[in-house]
Amino acid sequence: MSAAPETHPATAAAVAPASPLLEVNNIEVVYNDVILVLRGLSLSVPQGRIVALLGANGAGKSTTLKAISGLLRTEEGEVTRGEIRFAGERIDGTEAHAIVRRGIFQVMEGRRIIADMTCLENLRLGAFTRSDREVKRDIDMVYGYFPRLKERTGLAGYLSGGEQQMLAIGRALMARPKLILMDEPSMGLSPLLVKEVFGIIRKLNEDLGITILLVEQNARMALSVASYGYVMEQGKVVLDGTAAALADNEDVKEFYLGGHGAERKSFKNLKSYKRRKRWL
Amino acid sequence: MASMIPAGVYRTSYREDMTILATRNSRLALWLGILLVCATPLVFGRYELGLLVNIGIMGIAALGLNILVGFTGQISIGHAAFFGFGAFASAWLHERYHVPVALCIPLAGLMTALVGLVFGAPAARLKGLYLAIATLAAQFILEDFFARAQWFTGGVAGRITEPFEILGWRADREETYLYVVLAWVIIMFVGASNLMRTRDGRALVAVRDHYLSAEVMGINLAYYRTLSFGIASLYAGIAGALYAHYLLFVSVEAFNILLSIQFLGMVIIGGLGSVAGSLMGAAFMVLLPEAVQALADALAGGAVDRALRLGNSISFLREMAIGAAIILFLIFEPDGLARRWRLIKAYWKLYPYSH
Amino acid sequence: MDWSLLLQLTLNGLIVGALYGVVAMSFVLIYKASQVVNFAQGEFLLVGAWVCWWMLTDWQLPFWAGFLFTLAFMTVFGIVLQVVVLRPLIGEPVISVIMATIGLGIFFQALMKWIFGVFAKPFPPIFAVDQVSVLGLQVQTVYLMSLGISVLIMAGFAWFFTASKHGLAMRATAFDQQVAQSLGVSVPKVFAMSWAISAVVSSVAGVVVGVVNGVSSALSFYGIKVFPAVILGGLDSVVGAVLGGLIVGLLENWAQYLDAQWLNWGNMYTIAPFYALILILLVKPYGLFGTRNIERV
Amino acid sequence: QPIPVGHIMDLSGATSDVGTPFAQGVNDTWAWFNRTRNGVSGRQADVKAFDYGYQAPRAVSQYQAWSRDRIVAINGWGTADTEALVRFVTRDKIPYVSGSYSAALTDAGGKSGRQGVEASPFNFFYGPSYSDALRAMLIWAAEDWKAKGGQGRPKYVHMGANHPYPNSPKAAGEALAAELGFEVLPAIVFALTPGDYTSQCLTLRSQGANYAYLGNTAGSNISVLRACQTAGVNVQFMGNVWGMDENAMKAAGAAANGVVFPVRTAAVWGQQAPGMVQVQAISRVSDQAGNAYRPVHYLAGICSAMLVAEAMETAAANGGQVTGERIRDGFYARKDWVPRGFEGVCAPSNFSPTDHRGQLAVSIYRARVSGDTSQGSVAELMQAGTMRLEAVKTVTLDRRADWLGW
Amino acid sequence: MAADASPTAVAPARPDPTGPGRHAGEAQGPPAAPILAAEHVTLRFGGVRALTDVSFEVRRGEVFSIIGPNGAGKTSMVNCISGRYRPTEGAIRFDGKDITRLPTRKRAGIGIGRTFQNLALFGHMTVLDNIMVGRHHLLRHGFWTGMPYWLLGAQREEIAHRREVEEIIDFLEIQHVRKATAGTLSYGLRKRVELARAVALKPKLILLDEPMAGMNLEEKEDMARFILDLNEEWGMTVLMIEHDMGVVMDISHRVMVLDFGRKIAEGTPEAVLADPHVRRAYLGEADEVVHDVDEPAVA
Ligand SMILES: Nc1ncnc2c1ncn2[C@@H]1O[C@H](COP(=O)(O)OP(=O)(O)OP(=O)(O)O)[C@@H](O)[C@H]1O
Ligand SMILES: Nc1ncnc2c1ncn2[C@@H]1O[C@H](COP(=O)(O)OP(=O)(O)OP(=O)(O)O)[C@@H](O)[C@H]1O
Ligand SMILES: [Mg+2]
Ligand SMILES: [Mg+2]
Repeated sequence: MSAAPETHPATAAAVAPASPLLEVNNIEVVYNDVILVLRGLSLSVPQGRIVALLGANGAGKSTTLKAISGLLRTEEGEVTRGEIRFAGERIDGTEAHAIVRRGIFQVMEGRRIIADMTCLENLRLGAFTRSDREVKRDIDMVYGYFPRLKERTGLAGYLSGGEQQMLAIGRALMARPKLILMDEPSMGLSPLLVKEVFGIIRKLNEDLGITILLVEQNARMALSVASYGYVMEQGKVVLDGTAAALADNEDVKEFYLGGHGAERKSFKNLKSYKRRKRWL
Repeated sequence: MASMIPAGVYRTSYREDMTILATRNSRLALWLGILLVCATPLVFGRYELGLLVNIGIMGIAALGLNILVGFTGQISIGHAAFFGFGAFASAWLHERYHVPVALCIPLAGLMTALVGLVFGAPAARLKGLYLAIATLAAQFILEDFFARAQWFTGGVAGRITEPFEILGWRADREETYLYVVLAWVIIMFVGASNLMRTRDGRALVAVRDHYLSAEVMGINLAYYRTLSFGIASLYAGIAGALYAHYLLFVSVEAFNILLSIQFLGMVIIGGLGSVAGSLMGAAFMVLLPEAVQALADALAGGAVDRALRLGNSISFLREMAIGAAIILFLIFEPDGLARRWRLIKAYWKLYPYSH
Repeated sequence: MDWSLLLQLTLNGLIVGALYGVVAMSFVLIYKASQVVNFAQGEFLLVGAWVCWWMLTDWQLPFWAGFLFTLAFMTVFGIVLQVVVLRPLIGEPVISVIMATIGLGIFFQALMKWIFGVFAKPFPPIFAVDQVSVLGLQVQTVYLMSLGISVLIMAGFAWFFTASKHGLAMRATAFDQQVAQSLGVSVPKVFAMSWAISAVVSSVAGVVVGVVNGVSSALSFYGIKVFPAVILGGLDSVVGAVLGGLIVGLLENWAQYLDAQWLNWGNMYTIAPFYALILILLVKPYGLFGTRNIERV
Repeated sequence: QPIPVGHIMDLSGATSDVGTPFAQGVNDTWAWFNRTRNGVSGRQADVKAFDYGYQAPRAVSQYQAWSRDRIVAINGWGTADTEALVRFVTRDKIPYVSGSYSAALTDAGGKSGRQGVEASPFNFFYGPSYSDALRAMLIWAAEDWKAKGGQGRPKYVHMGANHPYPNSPKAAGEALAAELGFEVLPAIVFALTPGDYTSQCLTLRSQGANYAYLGNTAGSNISVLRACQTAGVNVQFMGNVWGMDENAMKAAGAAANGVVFPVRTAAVWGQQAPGMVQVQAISRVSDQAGNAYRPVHYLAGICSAMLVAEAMETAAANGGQVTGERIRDGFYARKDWVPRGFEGVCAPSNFSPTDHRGQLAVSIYRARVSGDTSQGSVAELMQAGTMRLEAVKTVTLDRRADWLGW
Repeated sequence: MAADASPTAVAPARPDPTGPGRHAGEAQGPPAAPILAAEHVTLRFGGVRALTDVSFEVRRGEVFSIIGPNGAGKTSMVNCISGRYRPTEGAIRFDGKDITRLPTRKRAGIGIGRTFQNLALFGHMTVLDNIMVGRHHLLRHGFWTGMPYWLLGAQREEIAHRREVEEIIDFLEIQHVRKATAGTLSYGLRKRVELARAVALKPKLILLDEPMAGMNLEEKEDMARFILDLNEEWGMTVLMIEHDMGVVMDISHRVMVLDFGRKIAEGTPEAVLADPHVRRAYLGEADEVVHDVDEPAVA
């Protein structure tokens, strides 16, 4: 399952045989002491790569990310079994803010910007753990990626959905992390921006060498930037492989990419029966 | 909370699915509980009965506050003032218009509800803690009114009230008054449970959880925010009236901000948004000082007392214990007694397979 | 019209109001970091006053030394409180934390009585000249000191919340603890910081009140008394807190004037701020300077 | 077999500053009484002391707890709780000697016909009622005004919180003041808690009042005295029984200098009197070393407790049952009743089934403070003479029927 | 797809008289007045112009989509319709009546329901209660008659509505979470519950703000099916904001494009997509999705 991922042509920058930066071994997550959400999930993210995590609603993708970033505990959730290692050290059980200091930054689902602060203040907060003097330059870098944000001087809460998403990603960049956990970065973005965001993700990875674990519903896009992918279903990894291999998988095509080969099913004429997934 | 309903419960109609108590056992337990309370005068003395009466009265008031705080999400730090208003109103109705006490109680509730609506009016515009502190203003303004409205409250000297009487049956001792309070507790708690499963109850919670989308669902925010004050005051008023005819004397001093804070404590300790929790919270707040006192009495003159030379400071220790108990409670049981109760029930349901 | 009385009352209102402003600021600080209304603020003030009194009488320290010791003590006090009581409550609903502060209030009220007794105790004379005449009004010197301190504190806060990154972190924590954590902010540290600062600031007020009236358990009533001030100014505004304090001070005194000159109702002094509070809130639901909630869907 | 007696006290609540010495006096007295007089006719009094923190509901619930113990009499405390319990003690026939001296409690037969006053046949207290004490001080003030050669009508003002206790003598005081030729100014309200009362003092000054009654308890009175000193107000303050004592003098410092107030006992600590021997013996119950200073409330506590004790003895005399009713009758048994052995300390009381105004003679004292009071204990300050209590005058009021219950 | 592209041809195909839709029949007959019309709507927030002079009409029974770049003013437009915002200028007509100044809460009653871009469920209520809140304006028993539940008919009413709500639940396939607390559901399920809640209002016009966001293909397919069913079988007019061009192309009859608060195009999906301005501003040139759309999709 956690076989060493093969190099994918899409991430040419990360050719070197990568050691796993992040390793999740057989974890179990329970919410409120009763609701078992992850049941023995394992995955590994090699240094310098982009790894995609796909799965249906409620499969536990967000939960996985929160388990890694330590935010789980703010939601009455707990890792009850297994271990999580970052750069060889165990981080399960570490406080969320300490994990950020180690270089893992999560872009949370649903944007979660600080509504009663301005864009600029939000960005500055992204750099909270940094003490170097380059914060200002990085703010300009973010504005470079998302020029729209510069024009919005009011409170972030009044931004449109997409603008808030840009701000959330920009805020992650400000932290200069080693590993970014992205929870559905393309949600609510226009097609143009989706492409841009994925371009940025690729650039972050190539230019800054940031490793990325990407949770995405836009599987087509995700697999186009990732080198390796996992598919989750009900708290377990049910399928994994290189991005290319996944993109070729019949089930993935059927349920995540849509259509076989070049043809796309129309949303208009859906069959009411569903084909059974083979991995279940 | 679907997981709390034991496996093997099947319902065949919506009507069954919508009952307040999900299982036959819990219904049975409730009837048994009521019967037990009815039987207490046979075994308990006036002290214990007095505590029960107090728990019942405070429980009704706390339930009202819970409707406001727990269900509608509006904090009030002025509940004691409405409680007091109910007490004075009932006394006044009886003295001025010779309304029978049995009738005074619901009427006082209604009068208080009206006053609550007036003071709840800012709720239509104010949010969160701003509203909370506006209610604090209501507390002080009403207290001031009590102190100067001679005609209504008897002024600062207070007013003497008559015992409860219906069809020649007088309830002027704990043994008898307990039944009056019990009847009201049942009426008010069943009413609240019903409220929560009908249109207006849901609207109150919706306003709390997401008022913007509640509005889109056709819910009139101002109306419901104000209404919840009205309902809370209705409960406070009835509880206050019951209190007045229990103590047989009402005076402004009893209805100060401390009592308001205690009500808030009952609601939080019982469990926000839990009907049954309100009663548990009231019981906790009424019994806690008594328990600490009992402990102090047990210690007094004993070895610990002599070793630490506690003497008079035992009363400070008692106060500290009350403060500490509240804090510890919140730390270890932040969701309130109601949740603990559910867990215990779940445990027994699954017994012996609980682990 | 008794103009000189009005003038003196106005002046008195400003002076007392500045003191309310100091306590109000310490309220606002905790609110800004955690959205918690601290019902134990009055007890913080009380603890500070007693500690300083103890230093000055039993230890016979000079005022400045006792005062500095008090500030240091209150810092530790705030941090310890946070670690023992508030840290376990992180992530719980705000109202639980508010209730916990009520518990704290009860606890420290009793503890102080236990340690220091129930009698009011006077502070030793502190300033060579303990009152000065300002525009014909005799003013306690210590009030002038508190005026100066409050201006300093206010400026410090204003800078802290807009320019410093820790100030930003505090606001972020108040807005959403989970997000703050995801940004690397240590929520417990932010809380510890805000409780410590708040305890220190309110102890300044405690010492001042103590010097004027003597120390007794009832000083904690100031904790409730500044509520109107905090709300008038807007719960999350430092400047608002100070202005709110001044306004309440003025209102009390003007109400007293009205009462004494014409109404003779007797109670206007205590009750007027609350009427004003409701009226102002009806016009400005977030106080004078409070930020309104963002309502966007 | 011990006789259960209740004691409701405030050691931790809002009035604990005066409640503590009073309760101490009561408790010490009972302990002493049991030890040296061997209780009531050989039966020990089992005193159940309960600190209710000045919260009336707690007093009520405690009262119910005691009913299980069949207590026969109660030493009580505050106005609110005393009045809340009137009906109960009347119903249960339990004599109740409170620390609240509200005149409304004196109308034992309920014959005064005043609104809101009902019969309280089981309520007693040791000392003049709040109203009578104020009346006495007003009479003194009228003389004082003449003696000082004051010009025109003196101005009188009532000050205090809008609460039962400070308000209790307000109407009576203002009525008599008008009768005596005072100009009665609008009352000034200040809360029961300490605070900055400069504005009240400025008002007082601008009104030009000459005599002001301080109706609150010590804590807030201190604030007023200090603020008025700073504001330079020149008024003769008259304190309430509970409004001034040695602890308050220490806390207020020079600001308390000159305040007059009623003292319920015939002597204060440190003065010579036949009964002082017993008082010192009682004091040693809680202070073996014997160097504590006992403020006026402590002595009042002794006398209050002794009234109950002797009434119980009367009830038990000749092998009688110690019941509530018989104890009540014990209060009517003596004329000019001074507890045995407390001559010169406890002032004489007279109770009758219709009139519970035990004392109509009011001793007025003046507080004298010269110098810094912040260092040193009350005992030391009194010893050194930095603080002194000065007897001014004793006014004896007529037992006017129209003042009953008012 | 191309064959049935003409909106008028597609509009409510099979009104199902037995279907639960209340308004199923209304869309038949001669082309009636538009159900919704925005007339020169302008919306400003201080200096920000969220909408500038936007006019459009939604016909009875159609699926109408609004697309446009982020921050173009789509949500603001929906907010104007649902009453959250009041246009600075211009008017909004619904069913022939001017509703520009109608209070938000009254719009549920006249038949406007909506979902939200950022989830707006009642987090602490069960899914069932959430949906029952949707029935609010259809229920009559207030607290007065609700407290004595059994006596004055509140129970009967509750049961009747509960029955209808269960139908909605079955239809949206969320039976398994009926009693779960809404706040603990995963994102996708919450969106579905939100839809159920909006449907429970029995709206004539349902406003959907990015209903497919955060869903995978399979779930989008489900959602598309629900929307189509609502439109065709329950007879609801649908106004939808969506960024997934595949969905927009396939299920909408007409599309309007907003950019910087202005309307830049309106028409059939194909016509709009062909507009070079739209391609540039919204899709970016040479977009793969566009390629997909150009090819006929397999049925
Ligand atoms: N705080 C919580 N308490 C209880 N259960 C939770 C909580 N958060 C998530 N869950 C449950 O855990 C499961 C997985 O949720 P998660 O949010 O991880 O899914 P996801 O894969 O991210 O789905 P989506 O694509 O919809 O975002 C869901 O069934 C959800 O109901
Ligand atoms: N209440 C408000 N106050 C101030 N500005 C606002 C407010 N609401 C919206 N805006 C601004 O109006 C513009 C349009 O916002 P809107 O939410 O309508 O965009 P949108 O088209 O829905 O974008 P997206 O696809 O990203 O959701 C944005 O620039 C936003 O910042
Ligand atoms: Mg997710
Ligand atoms: Mg939008």
